[in-house]
Amino acid sequence: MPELTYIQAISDGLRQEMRRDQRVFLMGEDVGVYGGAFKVSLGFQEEFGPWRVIDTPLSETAIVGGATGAALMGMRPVAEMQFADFISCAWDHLVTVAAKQFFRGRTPVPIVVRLPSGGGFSGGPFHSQNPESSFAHIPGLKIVCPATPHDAKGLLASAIEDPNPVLYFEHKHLYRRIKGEVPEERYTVPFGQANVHREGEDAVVVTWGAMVHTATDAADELAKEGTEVEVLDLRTLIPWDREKVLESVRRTSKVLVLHEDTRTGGFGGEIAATIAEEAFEDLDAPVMRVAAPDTPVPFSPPLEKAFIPQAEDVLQALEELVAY
Amino acid sequence: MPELTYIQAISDGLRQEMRRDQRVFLMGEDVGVYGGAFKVSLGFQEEFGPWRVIDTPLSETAIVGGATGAALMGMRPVAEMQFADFISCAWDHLVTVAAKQFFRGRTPVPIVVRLPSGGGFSGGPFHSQNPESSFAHIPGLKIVCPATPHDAKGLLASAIEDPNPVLYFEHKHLYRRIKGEVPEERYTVPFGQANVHREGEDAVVVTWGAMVHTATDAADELAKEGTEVEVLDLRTLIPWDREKVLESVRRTSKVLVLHEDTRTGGFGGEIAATIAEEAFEDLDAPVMRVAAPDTPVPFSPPLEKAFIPQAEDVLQALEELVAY
Amino acid sequence: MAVREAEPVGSLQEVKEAGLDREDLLGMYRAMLITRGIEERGHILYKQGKIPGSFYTGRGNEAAAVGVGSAMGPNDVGTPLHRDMGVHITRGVDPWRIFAQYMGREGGPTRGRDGNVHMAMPELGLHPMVSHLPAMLPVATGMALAFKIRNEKRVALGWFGEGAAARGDAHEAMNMAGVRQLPIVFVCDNNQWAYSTPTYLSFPVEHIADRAAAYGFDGVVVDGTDVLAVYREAKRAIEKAREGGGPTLLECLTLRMEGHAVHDDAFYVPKEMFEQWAAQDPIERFRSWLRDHAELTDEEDDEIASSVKRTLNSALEQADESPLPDPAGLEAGVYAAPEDLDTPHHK
Amino acid sequence: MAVREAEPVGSLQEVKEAGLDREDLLGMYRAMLITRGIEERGHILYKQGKIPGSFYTGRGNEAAAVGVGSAMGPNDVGTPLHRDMGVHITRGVDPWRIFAQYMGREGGPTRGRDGNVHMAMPELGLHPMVSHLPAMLPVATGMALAFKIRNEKRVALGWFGEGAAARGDAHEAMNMAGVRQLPIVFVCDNNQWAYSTPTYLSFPVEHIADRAAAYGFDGVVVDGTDVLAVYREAKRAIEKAREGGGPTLLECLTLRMEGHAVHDDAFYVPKEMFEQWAAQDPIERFRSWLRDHAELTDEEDDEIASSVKRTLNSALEQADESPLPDPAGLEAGVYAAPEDLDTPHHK
Ligand SMILES: Cc1ncc(C[n+]2csc(CCOP(=O)(O)OP(=O)(O)O)c2C)c(N)n1
Ligand SMILES: Cc1ncc(C[n+]2csc(CCOP(=O)(O)OP(=O)(O)O)c2C)c(N)n1
Ligand SMILES: [Mg+2]
Ligand SMILES: [Mg+2]
Repeated sequence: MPELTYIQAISDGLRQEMRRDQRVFLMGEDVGVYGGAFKVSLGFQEEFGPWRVIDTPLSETAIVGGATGAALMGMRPVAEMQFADFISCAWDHLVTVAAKQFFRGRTPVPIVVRLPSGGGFSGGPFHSQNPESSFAHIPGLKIVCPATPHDAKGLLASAIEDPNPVLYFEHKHLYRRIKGEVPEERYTVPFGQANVHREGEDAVVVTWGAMVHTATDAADELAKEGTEVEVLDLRTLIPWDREKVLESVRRTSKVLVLHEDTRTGGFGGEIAATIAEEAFEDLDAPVMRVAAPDTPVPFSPPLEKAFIPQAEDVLQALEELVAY
Repeated sequence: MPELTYIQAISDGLRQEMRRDQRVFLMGEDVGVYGGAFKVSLGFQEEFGPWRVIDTPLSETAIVGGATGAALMGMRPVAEMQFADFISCAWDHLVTVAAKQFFRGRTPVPIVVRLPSGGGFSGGPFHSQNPESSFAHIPGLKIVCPATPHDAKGLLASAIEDPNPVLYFEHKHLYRRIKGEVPEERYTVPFGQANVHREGEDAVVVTWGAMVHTATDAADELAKEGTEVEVLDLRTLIPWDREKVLESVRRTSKVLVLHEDTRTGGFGGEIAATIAEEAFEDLDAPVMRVAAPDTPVPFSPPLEKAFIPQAEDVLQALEELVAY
Repeated sequence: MAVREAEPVGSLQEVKEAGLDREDLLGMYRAMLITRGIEERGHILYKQGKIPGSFYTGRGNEAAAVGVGSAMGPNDVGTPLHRDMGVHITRGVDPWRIFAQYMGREGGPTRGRDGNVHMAMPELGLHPMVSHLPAMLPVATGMALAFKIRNEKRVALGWFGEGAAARGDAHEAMNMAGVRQLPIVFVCDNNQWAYSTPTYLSFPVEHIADRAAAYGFDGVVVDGTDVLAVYREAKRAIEKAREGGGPTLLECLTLRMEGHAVHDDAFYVPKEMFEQWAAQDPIERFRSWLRDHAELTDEEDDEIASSVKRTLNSALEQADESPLPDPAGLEAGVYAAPEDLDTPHHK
Repeated sequence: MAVREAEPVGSLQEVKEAGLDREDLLGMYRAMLITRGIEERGHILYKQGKIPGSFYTGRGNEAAAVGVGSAMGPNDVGTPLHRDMGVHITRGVDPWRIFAQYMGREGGPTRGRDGNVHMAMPELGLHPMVSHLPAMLPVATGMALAFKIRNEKRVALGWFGEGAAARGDAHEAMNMAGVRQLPIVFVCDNNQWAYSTPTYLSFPVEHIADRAAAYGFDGVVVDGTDVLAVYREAKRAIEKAREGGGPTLLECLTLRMEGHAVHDDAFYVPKEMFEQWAAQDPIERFRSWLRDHAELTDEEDDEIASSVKRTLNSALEQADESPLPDPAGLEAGVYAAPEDLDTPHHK
């Protein structure tokens, strides 16, 4: 099996879907000639032509609203936001139109919005955000956050296949940092199935996206002291795999919920609250959360480092948790 | 002290602030001649003139963005959304500009956005929402949800005084349904101080907005069986009164978190998670949550009734909780 | 002025050239009567407490809605709004479904999930509006984009009010449609008021259609009380779009003849304005035209009127038999399953 | 065409009539040199790894930025963008603050909270941009609204790119400003590319300024490489706004002479386009003009150049002495306290 970077897996996966299904097309700013800000669609316009790889004006509302309309006409649009941060400009269209259309009118809206998200390279307050929690609160949307090249490709195929609006958060800091084996043939990774990224019995970290790797680094470090921590990668937030999370909690009795986004009102609260409600009797320690502090994402390296949860932060929290 | 309805309290409070401070002005759709969709500003334009009670075009972005600009120039804008639901059209301006401006540039953005929110009268998916949870996740915004006429006036004064962007959620279903004593003179209700709306020692319901009354109805019902439940009204979500919540939880050992908005990713998760983390040892039962199911707000009365938490739902949950 | 102001329609000959025979004309007339009839009855139902929530009508807009709806081709699609009941009727929605919608019954197109005119039947090429105006314009643009990508000779119609034209959605949709020369017609229901807001507080130019120039396409203003002129202009715009000529902004000028919704008595609208526009009531106007040019007789007119009445009576009955929705199905309806995609209109 | 295309500036006489004396002219020249100098040095710093994140320049836009900035009155305000370093310089920002900003130091206007040109000094009447383009236009409109409410003779300037003009924010801001005749000038940096997107894929009309007609105000296109023509047109528009004449859309036509940001080699821009516009480099152009019309000598020019160099050298040094921000203060800076309102510019 070939080793691909996370971004190659996305690119290959998208190309495969577009080859497979004429209805799939890509639209966004600079996705054509330029190949997208991160070059995910490099060469696509040559292969698929300018009407399946559409360079749009700088118009997030028209992009997402337009994708919705095209989907209603039977297409399978994939819309690219140049950075996930800019999805704020299309918030209304996702929340008001796409999320509620099927409930109201029984017409599915099979769109995928690709969202290069996350920090770690001094992108500052507007090029580093992880806005998945805000959307995870909106019934009607599905939220996907792959952590590995394998999942990036398989979840993208599932997202395109899914008859609902799917927000596909691709973490920029994983783009070229993470490599892994990715089958060449098409496959799907189903939504709502968490993945045990690292095994362990002494505690579990529930997380997703880039933090899967941060958690693993911390767990590997802790393993040197003989403590084995499971890292459970949710893969998708909506739907999220309550069963597997609760099973892990019941098994390990100690849980840390970790995310890169800010703490208050983040999706970690939902997970922690669910655990507290459903596995109360099985807990040997309070459900801990590690997340970014409640500030915009700062630009300057020492500030950004303090903002984004680091392996040391997770390690420290795990030590506390295990010692509880 | 005069008895006022909730909406009169808002109206009187706003008028008082505008009389007191020349810098305060109101802008929004139909707020002038018409007095606003709910008549909060009826007669204001006569008193304050068309440049302090400004009828805007149907432009939520320009309203909220404009309020931000005016605030930066030293004004104290109060922007009215015709319904809270329409704030989705200004999401970007609140999240991207207003919320982050002080952090980045050290220039405060003292704006208030008034948001007639909530359901209970067949307003359907677009005139019934409670979008406070989405915003409560955004660092830089403050979130206010008065439940009584007294608090409506006092929190509005605090909101206008506050140097930060404040989202002021006024619950439509309380407008004319709830009456209470409201001092004529100006006063403020500070942010971040929860209010014991009803006393009780056997359990506590943590809630806000219209649900304070639903919880009280349920608690009154339960009192007939000799069980006394405290109803703790948060009043403001950001900041929220962690101390008082934790104190109540420690005292009663049993807690129900209740909100009208949908469950998954709602702010109730944050509260429940915090309790589970900070008061783990004091709990005699899992933290329960009662909230709307994860659907858009349905229009038809039987559906809406099933959607919005009713006193019976709360009662049933409390009985379970108390019996745990 | 950049926009073209369309002439009124005169003779039957002219109309025939536009492709309408007498039956078509009577069909349009009937659609206008049904449209108004539904809304009048809805109003009564509302006052009787049988319609929950709020209630909106398009009184004064019947010609604009029916005129545009009639000009659409069978495979064209659109996103009509709260003043455009006539579009639904013209496209063939059975009136009982609308009453069922009003009353929150299972038989309404949204099965009680949404209310009032927030509905449409996709199998007839119409897609339901959302409250947030004019959010359906970018959606309509996307529909047109799909046709362009697939090289289909279909046209999308996106409706918007002159008030909502102030919102960014209108701009992004029109700009993108202009850049890509998409097969779309933007139909502005300019009824001169946006709730209580007069046009001069909504936009600072004479016509909304003046904006078309900013997007590189044509703007046309038509008297929205003249159903035949609306039809002619809509047809032109639609066929132009179909043939690759790009978008048109078609502004139908009317007056909103009632309050914004039932609760609003429209005190802010000058009385003379109502009087002036009442004198050109679209239905009366079309009736006289039919008498003068198409030999509509009293008997025929009466017969149409009673057939409309019968239709509405039985529609009401049928709607009333439709049950209220069962809350048990609420949560299951949020996400689509793969098989939900297998619909003819969603190809 | 609806918009006015401004003439180039010719003689010193003309310039004097516009209110500029020789010292002003040399000040503008110096500001352009500093602007370019900062960005050139920034580029080097970036390549040396001393600037985190990304790095943007406004090469080619120095005349447009300095021309407009110079035309602003002392109490006017504005929201310049990532190509408008010249505005900051013209308004008096000390260059070391900008280097400190680039490098994420405590001494930058955002104290390391934000990076690159996402900064401004409110005490000089400038307010920091956000990435989301053109979100600062509604904000600038609100500033103008404040002036109108308070009856102050101040003007707000809102900058935007020709690409970002496609977004709804531009529309809502201009429409509201038009409806209320606010004292604002909308300045379009039309540098012909939005990242890799050429103008014909961003908007379907000849000039962005064509849109002004849709909002009931004037549109002007000016050659953005001619600092004096820009100054003259900006001055006119600003004074018109100040006197109650309402908004103007001023489009400054330039070419973005480098990639979108450092990582972009602009392979998609035709080589001839760069060559053509390189021939009218705004700084070279102004230098020749000063030689021809204002007796700029080689000695004087050299002296200015070395003074600019000295300024930049010491600015860099000073910036480098500024510490990195302390994470301990991060969380405290999110919400303002009442006393944060007590600033002169925030009256
Ligand atoms: C984004 C948004 N803001 C506010 C409203 C509330 N609202 C409903 S209709 C209306 C007036 C619309 O005016 P116009 O576009 O002219 O349409 P009309 O109702 O006159 O047909 C308003 C303000 C809304 N529906 N959507
Ligand atoms: C809302 C939004 N979407 C996308 C981007 C990413 N982006 C940054 S600059 C740019 C191009 C802007 O073009 P233009 O407005 O012409 O300004 P220029 O950079 O050419 O000066 C894009 C797409 C953004 N900043 N904001
Ligand atoms: Mg209207
Ligand atoms: Mg540009």
